[in-house]
Amino acid sequence: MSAPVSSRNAEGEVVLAARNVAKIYGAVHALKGVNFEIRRGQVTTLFGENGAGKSTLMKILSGVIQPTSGEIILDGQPVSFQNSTHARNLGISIIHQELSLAPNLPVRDNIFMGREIMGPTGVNFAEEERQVRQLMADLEEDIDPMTPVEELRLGQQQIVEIARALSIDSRILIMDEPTSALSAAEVEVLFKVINDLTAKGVAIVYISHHLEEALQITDHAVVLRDGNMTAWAPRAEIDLNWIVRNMVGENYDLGSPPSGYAFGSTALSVQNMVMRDPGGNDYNVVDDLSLDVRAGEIVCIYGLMGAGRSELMEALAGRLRAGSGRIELEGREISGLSIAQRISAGLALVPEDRQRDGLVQTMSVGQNLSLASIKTFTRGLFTSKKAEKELIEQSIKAVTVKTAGGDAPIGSLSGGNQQKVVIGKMMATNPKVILLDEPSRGIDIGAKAEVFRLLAEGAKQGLAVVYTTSEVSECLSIAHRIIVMHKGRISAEFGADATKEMIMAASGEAHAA
Amino acid sequence: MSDKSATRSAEGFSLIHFLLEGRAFFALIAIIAVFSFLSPNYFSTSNFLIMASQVAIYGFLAIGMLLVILNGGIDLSVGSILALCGVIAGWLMQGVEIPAMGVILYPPVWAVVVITCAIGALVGAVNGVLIAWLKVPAFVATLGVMYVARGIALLMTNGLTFNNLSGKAELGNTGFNWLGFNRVQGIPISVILLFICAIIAWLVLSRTAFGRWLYASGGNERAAELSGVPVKAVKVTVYALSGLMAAIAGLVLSSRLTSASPTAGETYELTAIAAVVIGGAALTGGRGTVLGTMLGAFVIGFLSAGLVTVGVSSYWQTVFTGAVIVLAVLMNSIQYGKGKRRS
Amino acid sequence: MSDKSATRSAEGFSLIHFLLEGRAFFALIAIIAVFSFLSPNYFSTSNFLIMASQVAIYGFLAIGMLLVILNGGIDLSVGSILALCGVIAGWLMQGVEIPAMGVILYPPVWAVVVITCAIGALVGAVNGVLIAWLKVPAFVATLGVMYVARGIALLMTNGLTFNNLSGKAELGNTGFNWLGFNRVQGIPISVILLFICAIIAWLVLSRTAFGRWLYASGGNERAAELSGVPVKAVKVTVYALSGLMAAIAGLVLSSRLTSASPTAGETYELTAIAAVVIGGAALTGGRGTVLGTMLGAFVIGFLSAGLVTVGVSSYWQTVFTGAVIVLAVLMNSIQYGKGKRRS
Amino acid sequence: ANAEGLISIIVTDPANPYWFTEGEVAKATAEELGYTANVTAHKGDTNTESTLIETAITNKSVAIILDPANADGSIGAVQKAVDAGIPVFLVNAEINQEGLAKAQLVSNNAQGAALGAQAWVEAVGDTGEFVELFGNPADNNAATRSNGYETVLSQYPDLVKKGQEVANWDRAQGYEKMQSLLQANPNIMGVISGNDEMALGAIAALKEAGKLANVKVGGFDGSPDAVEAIKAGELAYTVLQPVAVFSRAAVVQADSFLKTGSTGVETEKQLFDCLLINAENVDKYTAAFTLSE
Ligand SMILES: Nc1ncnc2c1ncn2[C@@H]1O[C@H](COP(=O)(O)OP(=O)(O)OP(=O)(O)O)[C@@H](O)[C@H]1O
Ligand SMILES: Nc1ncnc2c1ncn2[C@@H]1O[C@H](COP(=O)(O)OP(=O)(O)OP(=O)(O)O)[C@@H](O)[C@H]1O
Ligand SMILES: O[C@@H]1[C@H](O)[C@H](O)CO[C@H]1O
Ligand SMILES: [Mg+2]
Ligand SMILES: [Mg+2]
Repeated sequence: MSAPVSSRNAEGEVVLAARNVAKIYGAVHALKGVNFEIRRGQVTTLFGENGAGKSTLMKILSGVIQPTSGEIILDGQPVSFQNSTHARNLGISIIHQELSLAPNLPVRDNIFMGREIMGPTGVNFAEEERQVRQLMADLEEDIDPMTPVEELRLGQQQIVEIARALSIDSRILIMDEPTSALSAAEVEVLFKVINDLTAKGVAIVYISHHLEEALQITDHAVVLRDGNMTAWAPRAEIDLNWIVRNMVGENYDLGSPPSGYAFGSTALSVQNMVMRDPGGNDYNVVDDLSLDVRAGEIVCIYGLMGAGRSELMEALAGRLRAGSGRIELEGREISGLSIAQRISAGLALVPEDRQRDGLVQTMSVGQNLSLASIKTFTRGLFTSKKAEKELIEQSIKAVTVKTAGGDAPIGSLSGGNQQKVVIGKMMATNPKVILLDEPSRGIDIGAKAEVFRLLAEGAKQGLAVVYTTSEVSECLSIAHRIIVMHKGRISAEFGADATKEMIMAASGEAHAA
Repeated sequence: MSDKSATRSAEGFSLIHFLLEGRAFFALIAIIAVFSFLSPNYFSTSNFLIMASQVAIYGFLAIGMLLVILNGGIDLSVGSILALCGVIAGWLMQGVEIPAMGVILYPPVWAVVVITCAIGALVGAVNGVLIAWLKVPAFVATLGVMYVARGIALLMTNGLTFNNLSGKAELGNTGFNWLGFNRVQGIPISVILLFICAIIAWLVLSRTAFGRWLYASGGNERAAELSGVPVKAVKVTVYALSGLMAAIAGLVLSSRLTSASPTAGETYELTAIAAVVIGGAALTGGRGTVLGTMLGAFVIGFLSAGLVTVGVSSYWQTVFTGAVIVLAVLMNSIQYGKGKRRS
Repeated sequence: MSDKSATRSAEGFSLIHFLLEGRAFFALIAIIAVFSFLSPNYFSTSNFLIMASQVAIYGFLAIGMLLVILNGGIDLSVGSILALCGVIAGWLMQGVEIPAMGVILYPPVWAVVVITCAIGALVGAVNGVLIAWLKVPAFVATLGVMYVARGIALLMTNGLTFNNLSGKAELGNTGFNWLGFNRVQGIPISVILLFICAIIAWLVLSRTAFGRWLYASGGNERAAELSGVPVKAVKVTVYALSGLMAAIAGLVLSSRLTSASPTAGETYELTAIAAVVIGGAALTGGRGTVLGTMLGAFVIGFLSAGLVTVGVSSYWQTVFTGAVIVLAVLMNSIQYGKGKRRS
Repeated sequence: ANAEGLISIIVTDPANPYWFTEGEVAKATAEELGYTANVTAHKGDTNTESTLIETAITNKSVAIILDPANADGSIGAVQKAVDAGIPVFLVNAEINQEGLAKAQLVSNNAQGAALGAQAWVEAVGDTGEFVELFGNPADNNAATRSNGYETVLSQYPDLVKKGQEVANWDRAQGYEKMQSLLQANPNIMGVISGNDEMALGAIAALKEAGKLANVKVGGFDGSPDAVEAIKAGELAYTVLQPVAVFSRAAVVQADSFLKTGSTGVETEKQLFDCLLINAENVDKYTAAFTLSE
């Protein structure tokens, strides 16, 4: 992966700025008087821990929400956006962190909804379709404009979000974690597009928890911490350490494989698993795959989008049924067991999409944390409030959730803290094998390090850990073993001493780099 | 080998797909076949036209209901709005006394129709405002309006039925019967009108920005709003249109019976919802077509007419209606079941 | 300065919050106050007990409906199940002829009660299976079962009513009247039974794993499933419980009327849903309490009894009922409206 | 004026002119006699009926005038009022138990049905096919009338009944059922209906099919709309139920009972004969459900 060095000059006039912007939600001060500038033709990256206020600031700058106090200056004039359409008409568009697509509609309709191209007999569908094809070609994606969005996988849906923002032709483009579900190759393409845009004078704000990736295109970096701006610097002055220092106030390290103990016996064994595409297509998403994981061992599964990692994970957890093959947990065949039975047998899954599969939005933080282990605090017929409270407090501490307490609504947490709740929920079941599908998606570097520390500690106690990731650096942290998946098969297997290049070559993305 | 099996399964799939897509259509064919076999009088143009004109009333309501359901809502008030609008038409046809001027006004039929439709749309818009602006869940808002509209209809007539909607030549307000009684080329006006409404609804849904907005806000309201779709206005419009369709149904029904009763249309909302759902629409919003809905309405109408024609007892009619609703939708959910990641 | 205003608004907020949380309670107080003022006969223990026993019927249905709604569903069939169960109880009390043996069996009252409850739960479980396993949307499945159960009830009696549920001493099946007529310490049995059911429901919801599962699958079914919640079994159980509650309501009602009619309970499902929603539950699932639902049922019951007591015309009663439903829920949505991310 | 106390009047559903008149006449009579009166409706639901009875008790009514919802199902409710010491007077429909209500005043449905059937045969003739519209089966009157028709019509072997449909006393249902019946039986000459509302629905369907000239329709009730239809030549006849008469009588008997301890009439069940209205005497129809002599 050759980092495209930014060729842009350091200065550009400020097109959009926030002055002393504060946002208060009830008791939460999401932003405490932030000053922030966006420059013409430049990429401003915004870093910060989960819950630092990045998305909140971006929503304010794009008219989605209104600030509690402070001013927004557009081209030197104070403005007040009534709503996102108003901001869009003034040339500002945004890619939201959480997908905002209508799943029932085709790609074309999602991209042009609310901005129809009108012809003499109603909407000019042909022209819209033509433009979508062009956008997809620019993004080097093979997505048909008429495919319903629900049939796309997550990464492709994110591409649609990006395409929609690009189709608007705005002067200011805000991207709030646009790449959390994209492959490295797709990210490369996106960066090319970003470079084209900045060359045309478009101002871009870019938010990502993939720090190295973001460093490739940044012109200015801004760091937010607890609703305050803590640092600002041009590209020349920043490096990874600078970001991390300002974000979390300390150096970070994703850790190294825990050592000093012997692995136990085989905890999880997968033999010749085959699974057809659950979407009804005619290929195997998991294709004759075998894998053994021993107690205390940490295995990382790396792969591109669509490699079949999620299907493998879901089949292991019991949500999807594999077509054939054996799954053994500590020597016991579990293929026939339900999800609940597998959990009590000691196999737990932290799913990929926390909003859809991880959290119950109507419940509190505590109820979410205790949901998978109700039996442990049930005494006879009834649950014990006291025992539940203990379990919740313990979990909050164990996974370091930043929350007002167990009674806080789950929606009041930032994305990363919500992710920690999902992990905490499954850890509370005392699993022997824990599967984590992209556990670092959308969580900040500090949180990531904590998650990995947690997994490493678990492993030392004899927990078998299997996690997937799309970031090579995360493979090279705590994993004892790295498995690369490609089209449903294991295409390579490495020890902890592998290099980035080896891994990426095996994943089939070498050509893109 | 894998290629071959791919082709085979793709074919098999598409046949099943076709059968499922057209399940309302096949249900209709099955119903027609069974009753034609059971009764010599069922299979005839004249019977189909009569049944079609019976279907029309539910058909109007179902078109309005489809819009509401596509938008992710539900409208329980259509039966009451139907009654209220019929009663208002009846009241206008009887002549409106203006005490201040000491005269009785007899509005011409076109004015009666326009006023009635406007009131239907207005009541519908009240639903819309409650739902879109005041955030009352659709089920509850329209349940409330269902009671209130029914109560007002009863109060307006003091419970009685308005008769004599035919008007009088000397008052210049004849012609109301036209809707319910006349035929063009042998086809009842109400059927033609249903056809026109269906075509318009289809055009609106498939060809206009409004149609896309409606589907989009039914699919993901937040996303639609963030994309600049005026979701609130769309919602209010959708419920107003549903009210309008109920008003049209009310006009046709009272024209047909030449009388307007405040108790008309009770439980018609359930039939309309059933038609929409049998026609393949999802109650969660965003999915459904006008063609499906029309087929759904015809399935229900032809079934119940057939049961009467062959002389099945009214109790069995109830049982069959319930069974058909569940069966039709059962096939429906098999359809949506596939393609989703599900265990 | 900014801190100060924050504190102030927080205080103001909590007062409003309290009023809204207790809105069903306040609505009830307001209703009692108004009608006590308007009629000298309203405010008396005996009237309250009578009204409470009237509320009981809807109360049973509302408890079942609450479970269903918390789980993210809806049950339109409860009115029909009520009628079907009443009729079955009536049929059993009349004696079941066993042609093969040439005898007529008179099951004792306890057996009648058990069989009836079991059948109610079974019909409810059919709903549950259709919804959980066959993926029919709840609205449609229960709509279908509503028709089918009603039809069966009508077929069983041929449209007529079973009377003489009192049984005969010589047949050993007396005692059926006890449910509807007796009192303990002056309190009608039905009210006591409602109270017991409410307590059990409250315990189940707040203190058992099943209760937590129910809320969780109503809030996010996929997440619940991945957390090991047996979502399908929970769903079937929930609908079975709703059927059971409908059976209890049917027993109490037919005991009270000493007769069982197949047309009983029409539109009661709407009243039950209204009670649940007035009581603060969200139709989207996952939110709601037993206490709120009970208050909701009492609001509706005390309102309609009050309107009759002061002699309001039945048309105005309809209007008021609708208005109260919307108003109560309007306050409800104001509550949920706050705290949501909205532009 | 309300020195005499409250009379609670409970009818089925004032949205039908028949019951509307029932309630209004009773109310007017009660007020004329110095009572206050309160009209409510149970809509055919025995539970609602029981609730209304309980409210009447709570309101300390001195008497209850009730159109019972169900011959069997209303017994419990009447019992409740009687237990509370309130005399009950039933109008229009009976309950299947005597000795509970102070009086049961109903039209002589059997006599009325025979009267109607004879008029029907006169209009249609003694040969041909016909169909029947049947009222709400939960109401005894539906079966009584149907049986009455049957008794007369079965004496004419050449009159063939081709179909019978339940239309629940309702006009819109009468319309739809008639349309389907017409399709199944295109050659019918007559329709006999359990009440006027269903008959009027059938007339609309026949009109629409262009068959009204050949098919004779007979009704039952004597409602104002039916009388209009007779005047217009669309309805052959209707059988007037003297609802205005017995509603008034019920209140008068209640008043007598309250003042003297006796209704002044010997029997509990009192049948009021029905009258035929056809083109000849239709001009004597002076007010709703009233035929002047
Ligand atoms: N609608 C809301 N109500 C209450 N609190 C909110 C709301 N929206 C955001 N917050 C809070 O504001 C803070 C900032 O949240 P924000 O989403 O901006 O964080 P972020 O920096 O984007 O984090 P992440 O990296 O996880 O996306 C968090 O503490 C969050 O809990
Ligand atoms: N052989 C294949 N040919 C075409 N598409 C494929 C193939 N294998 C998988 N896919 C697509 O990729 C999807 C599998 O994606 P899955 O989510 O399992 O991948 P993943 O490795 O977990 O990546 P993600 O990070 O997106 O979860 C399938 O549903 C299918 O749409
Ligand atoms: O006798 C009455 C009338 O016929 C009315 O039309 C319907 O209900 C019956 O009880
Ligand atoms: Mg964010
Ligand atoms: Mg995945």
